[in-house]
Amino acid sequence: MEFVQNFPAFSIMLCLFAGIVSSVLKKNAAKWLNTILIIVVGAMSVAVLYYTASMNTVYVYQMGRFSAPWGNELRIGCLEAGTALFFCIIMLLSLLGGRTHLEEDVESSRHNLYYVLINLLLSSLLALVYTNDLFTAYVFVEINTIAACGLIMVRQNGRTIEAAIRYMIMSLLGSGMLLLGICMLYDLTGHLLMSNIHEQVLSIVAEGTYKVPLLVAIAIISVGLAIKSALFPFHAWLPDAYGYSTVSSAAILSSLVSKGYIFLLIKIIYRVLGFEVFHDSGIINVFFIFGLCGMIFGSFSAIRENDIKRMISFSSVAQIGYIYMGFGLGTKEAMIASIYHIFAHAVCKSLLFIASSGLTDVSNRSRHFVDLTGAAYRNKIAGVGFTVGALSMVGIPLFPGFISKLLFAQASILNHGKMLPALIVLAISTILNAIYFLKTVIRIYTPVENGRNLTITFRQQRLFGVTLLLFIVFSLALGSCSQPIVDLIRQGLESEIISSIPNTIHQLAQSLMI
Amino acid sequence: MGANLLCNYGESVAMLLFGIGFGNLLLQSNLIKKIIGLNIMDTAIYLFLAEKGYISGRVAPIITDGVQDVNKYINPIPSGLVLTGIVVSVSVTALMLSLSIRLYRRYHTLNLDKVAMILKKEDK
Amino acid sequence: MSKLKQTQDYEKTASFKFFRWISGEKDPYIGTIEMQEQSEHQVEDDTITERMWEKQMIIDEIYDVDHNRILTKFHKLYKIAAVLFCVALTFFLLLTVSYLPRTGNAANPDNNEVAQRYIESGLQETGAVNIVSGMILTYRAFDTFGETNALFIATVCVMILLMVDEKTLEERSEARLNSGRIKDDIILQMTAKFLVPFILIFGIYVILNGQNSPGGGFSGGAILGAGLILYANAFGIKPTQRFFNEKVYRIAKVSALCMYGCIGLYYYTMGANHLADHIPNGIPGHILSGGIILPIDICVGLEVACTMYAFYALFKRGGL
Amino acid sequence: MTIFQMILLVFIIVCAIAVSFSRNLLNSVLIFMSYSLIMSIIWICLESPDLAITEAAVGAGVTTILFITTLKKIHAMGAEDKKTKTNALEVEREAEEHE
Amino acid sequence: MIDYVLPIVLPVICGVMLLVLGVPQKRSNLLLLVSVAMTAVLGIDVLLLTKVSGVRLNLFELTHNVAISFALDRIGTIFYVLILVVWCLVMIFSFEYMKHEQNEKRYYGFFFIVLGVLTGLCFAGNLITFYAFFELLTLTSMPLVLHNQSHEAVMAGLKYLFYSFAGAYLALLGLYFLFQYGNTLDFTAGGVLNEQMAAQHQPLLLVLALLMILGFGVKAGMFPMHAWLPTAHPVAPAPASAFLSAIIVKAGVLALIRVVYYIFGVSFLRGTWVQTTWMILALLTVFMGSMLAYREKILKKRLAYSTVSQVSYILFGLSLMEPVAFSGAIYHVIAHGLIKSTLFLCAGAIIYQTGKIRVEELNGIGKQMPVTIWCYTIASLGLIGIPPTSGFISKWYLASGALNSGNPVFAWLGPVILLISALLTAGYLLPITMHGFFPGEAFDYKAMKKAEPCKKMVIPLLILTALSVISGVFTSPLLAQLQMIADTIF
Repeated sequence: MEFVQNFPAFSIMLCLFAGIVSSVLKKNAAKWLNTILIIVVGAMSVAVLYYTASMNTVYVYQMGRFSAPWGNELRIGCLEAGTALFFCIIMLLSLLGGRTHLEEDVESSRHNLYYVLINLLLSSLLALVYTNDLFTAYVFVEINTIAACGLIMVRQNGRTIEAAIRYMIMSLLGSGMLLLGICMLYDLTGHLLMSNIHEQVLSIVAEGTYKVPLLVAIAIISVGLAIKSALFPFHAWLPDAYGYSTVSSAAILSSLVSKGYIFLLIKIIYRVLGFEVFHDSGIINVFFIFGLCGMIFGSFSAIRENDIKRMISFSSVAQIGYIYMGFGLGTKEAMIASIYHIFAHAVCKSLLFIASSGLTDVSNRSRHFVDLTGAAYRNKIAGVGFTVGALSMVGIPLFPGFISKLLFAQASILNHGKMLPALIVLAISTILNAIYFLKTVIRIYTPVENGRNLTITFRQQRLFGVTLLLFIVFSLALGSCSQPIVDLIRQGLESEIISSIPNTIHQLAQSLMI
Repeated sequence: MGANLLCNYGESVAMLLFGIGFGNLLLQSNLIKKIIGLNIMDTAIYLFLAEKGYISGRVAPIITDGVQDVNKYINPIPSGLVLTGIVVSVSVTALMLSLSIRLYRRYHTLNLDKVAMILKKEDK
Repeated sequence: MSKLKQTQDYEKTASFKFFRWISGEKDPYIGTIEMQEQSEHQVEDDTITERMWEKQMIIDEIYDVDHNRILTKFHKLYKIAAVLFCVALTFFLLLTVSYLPRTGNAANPDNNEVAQRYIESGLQETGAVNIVSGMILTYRAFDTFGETNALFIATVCVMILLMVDEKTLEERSEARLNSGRIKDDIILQMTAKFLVPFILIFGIYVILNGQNSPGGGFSGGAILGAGLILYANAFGIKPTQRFFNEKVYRIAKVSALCMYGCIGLYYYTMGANHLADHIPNGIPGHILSGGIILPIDICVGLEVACTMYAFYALFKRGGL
Repeated sequence: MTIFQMILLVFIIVCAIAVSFSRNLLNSVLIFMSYSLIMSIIWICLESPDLAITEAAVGAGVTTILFITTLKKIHAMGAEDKKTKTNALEVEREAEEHE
Repeated sequence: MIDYVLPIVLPVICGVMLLVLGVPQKRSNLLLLVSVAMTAVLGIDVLLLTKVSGVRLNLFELTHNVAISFALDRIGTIFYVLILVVWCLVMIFSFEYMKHEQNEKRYYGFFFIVLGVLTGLCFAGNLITFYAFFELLTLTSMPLVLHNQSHEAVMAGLKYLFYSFAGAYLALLGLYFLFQYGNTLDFTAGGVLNEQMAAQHQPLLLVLALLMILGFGVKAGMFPMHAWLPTAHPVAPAPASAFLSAIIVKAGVLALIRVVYYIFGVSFLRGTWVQTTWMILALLTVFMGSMLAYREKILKKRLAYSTVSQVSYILFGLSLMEPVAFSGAIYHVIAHGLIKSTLFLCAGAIIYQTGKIRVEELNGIGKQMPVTIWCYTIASLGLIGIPPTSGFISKWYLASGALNSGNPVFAWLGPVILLISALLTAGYLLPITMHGFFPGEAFDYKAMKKAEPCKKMVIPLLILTALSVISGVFTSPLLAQLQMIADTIF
């Protein structure tokens, strides 16, 4: 048992500690504590990633004295570690980028509470990524939901309160269904750990007993997580929640929170049910259809929008549709494409949100297109950032969006039944993206004569500018040399599949051996 | 329809309650009623779990006079899960209630449709 | 003029449109996603006149259906869809139940080696007579810690929403005093004076006996909190603040949570790395038994009591 | 025993439906309180006393207190939808001093 | 490495510098800056062009088997030289012309960037790289279209964007499939299709071929999706529209050559319904474009329509899939590039000097600016196809290629339509000359004053005209090159 293997548990506990302590700290202390925490957790994730990727292992970390079927467990592979690292990076950048807005939107007596929320959110995300136990997953899903609600309503005006309430209602429906599904699975299998449930599920399927309950349980869990991650018909809460909350909250919500649920869904698909069982249930087609509808519908309503932030939020609906479309294709390639798209979309969307905040700053806080005219000249770095994000969303080569579309297309060609609709909708939604994003880009680069609005140079907002530059570099790196990342994802998924027919004793022995 | 619908009357009741709570959460226009519906939904799930843990003719899992026999006690796991769940649901309830207080202070109504209309007007 | 009419019909014909498209005069953008001029975006301000205006508006316009026919139609549709969805959901769930294993049957899949181990060797491994609290605090300790944090983060959110800073709090209570809205309900106070000590003692008992008898940190903490709430409700905030103000609250909560976290971290790492831990299990059935269960129960009880009271106080007057 | 349980279950469904259809918010909150109490009794019947205690303390106790405090805050202790102008003004003032 | 990357990167760097640097106070300083950059770029490009070797360079991998790679072959060289010549002449012209337009700096900057992107387009060694630069070309040439940000200019730019992206995504759809059906995506003469898979899925592949032809044909203004061209070209400033319809439209032609001759291969497509459809569309476009140009009254718009028809000459030549016609098509690329830029620059000179944009206003213009109108006349003679101009040679080859392609219908239908369209071309180009030089009695010579543009505008015109004539007289070296290319791909 090497010391590195403790790091996932340490990082989760550290985040919780930091959250608890921040509740009594002063504003700046909480800020610094949070920054240091995220950096430390990122470093730990790097170490774990290096360890797992170099030794190409997947190990199980038991939280406590008692081994697999009796106690809680974490399960760490290179995919989990990589995702954790990615989450840390995005969260750090989003916080840095939105800091000036945070000063204005949140009154100073509540700043430390904001950072409490952030820390606990990070811990819950890490737990969702690492855990090997369904009920732990449920508890941390609840923490995640409450923290997200707090992030929405921390900027307190009527709209955010209303948005937070809508968000809470929808996601409580979702978690209720998730909990019910978990209970059914427990009743059928008698276990709560993913690996053991998987064994039992395989035997149940083999015996053919409990067909209906298993199907309904799968359906309920999937629908619950789909509601929480704003799949198309359940996206009503999304535009307000993302559009009116403070910038870093919007960036974190759109790029991390929903992605955490989606990652949990991937874990459930692979580790709990097993990919074949999930594939044989009809849910996959439902995902496919709703994903396609989401891709089209989100883009259309984004075209209608006149408010830049709401436009970006609606494009999130479309992008989440892409991800679920990838699930629906039901091949491993498509799953890889979906995971890559999770990363790509996270980077670009947070970049877009932060850049758009920079643009609205220089057009006296109005988010309507007409007032944004020529904003890119008044705040150059924000204009460049927005353009990069937009081009990536449109799918111009050398940007991450293009790679993910390419992967989706290659994956969909392998599936002959769903090839045609997938490709056609892909093309249509890409053109729609092009329409509304490039329209915005043209609008912000259209000069205006009257210089009534203030202009912001790089010197006035160093932090903001540096953050945007980091974002741009990050997305370019993700888009231009995506090969290692795709390989990492493939390796991680294969380890999931291999170890998805485990026996606990063997795992215990392995974890002892290491 | 399977055979066990009437034997599992407890679970059936739990599911009915779940449906009722779900309906309240979706349909009630008043926020307080929505929150009550949410609570009903959660308790329904807990009832389901507790029914699942129950084994007829056995007693609560508190070891009395040192007998440690499986055939004496019921399954302790569901009780533990429900214990965890109740606390989570009470915290969520408190959060929703405070949100509704704030909403009322701002818009003087707890009816989300009316709030939506007010927001429409604000946009105009 | 007839000629004019002809041109108008001609512009409607397909051939005209086709020719416009051929000669490239048809523009797919005109009128579709053209960037129209919008009205200025108005910043919302929370003045009282604004509020009154809204209030008036609700009373006047929202209630009459004619102004927003589409919205109401949409709502009808939504309600129908929701009802159908709920009915379908309930039906499917009942269907599932009808296929589930029988209740109370000892041969069900969920009565497996896990439950067996908990019951048969739980006492030796955890030192807890009450298997349930033994299970949630040792076997599944991580869940429980997460759940405590859920409670904590809920408190934080409620604080963000309802906390008002000290100064306004003070002057508001002054105003309360002057306006004579001070609590003096003799019956309530006598009852409370009689009842509160028992409630508190019972709560403490439940907490301390968590490992031996039903109850434990959560229920005991809730009972303590209920006692505090009753006291505050009867005698008003001021007397309560003599022994339970914000300072005490912060110290108690943070220390309890940190304590819990430290115990948990120690327990996880020791267990995961297969090192021996040094917390004795004690004699089953005694107060001082159950290894880490008793301290954790105390921490949890403290935290829950603080949280419950904090909820009440924040709801009541926006501050502890 | 089972007869008793069945009666309780029927009663609990009745409570749930009554909560959904009662006009007055205070009534529905009180009905919900009784609902939780019945739920705790059912859990005693199901041989899980921990749940019974916790539900009685948390569900029936604290949650109900919170509900009622909220109702006081939103002036819904009376009938729901008839708030007079004066009441409204008072609301304004209170809201002002809260902000 | 360096000889491929530098010509692409250097203009882009110059353009970006121009965009981000502060504008100098005096206009002459800006011009000095631009001209220095221009000479540097041209010098380095020519230098590297002499020593460039045909070897393939794989820059880096996007994902597995998707690489950014460059390789310069003869076709690319021909296009590249044409681009360089027209680019620098148009640049010189715009020094004077842009005086009466706003924010020149942005204009010059994007002009440089477009040159870089076009260079990449010519150097691209596989379809992915080509597609990347194709998209970038659309994005970077759009600012030239919506240069003066009037409402109609913006709408025209959006229209251009919409059509180009729609076409590019049609092509992308085909590209997705080619990952499966092609051995590789590197351009190799004669096609890269995997034989037995191609044999199995021939119908699908034919549909794909049609999709890609349509998609890339959008840039070349082919019939179903040509509508952006007459909208977008006139609204741009005259030098920009000259460059647009002389060069950027040719990017679509290059794309079609790459797809048809280097990806699918002649042997796969010849004689299929795809070829027939393509021919029909091309001929339709030829005829329709000249008709529309004939009834158009605004000069620049008339020229844009004529671009639609003339580029479809090239497409028709390519669609015959026959060596002689192929040489004719490439020859017409060069001829039309030179001539059409001349014509647009003349229109620009007229607008700059007199501000007249409609044809009927141009009465007696020849007396005012004789040199310009002479250039215009010679160029239009070339476009009509009067010997000894380059247009004559290209059309001759096109017609003869059509005749000895064994196709029963198009062997005679093609030349006929080409002839009719040539007459129409004469009909819509020459009246300006005639009325310009012989305004008739009603015209009063008193009011008329000399309005010859200054040297910076005249010299590029003269050079371009001379080039169009010369390339019509000394044809043998170029034809030899074309012969070699044809040998490789047929």
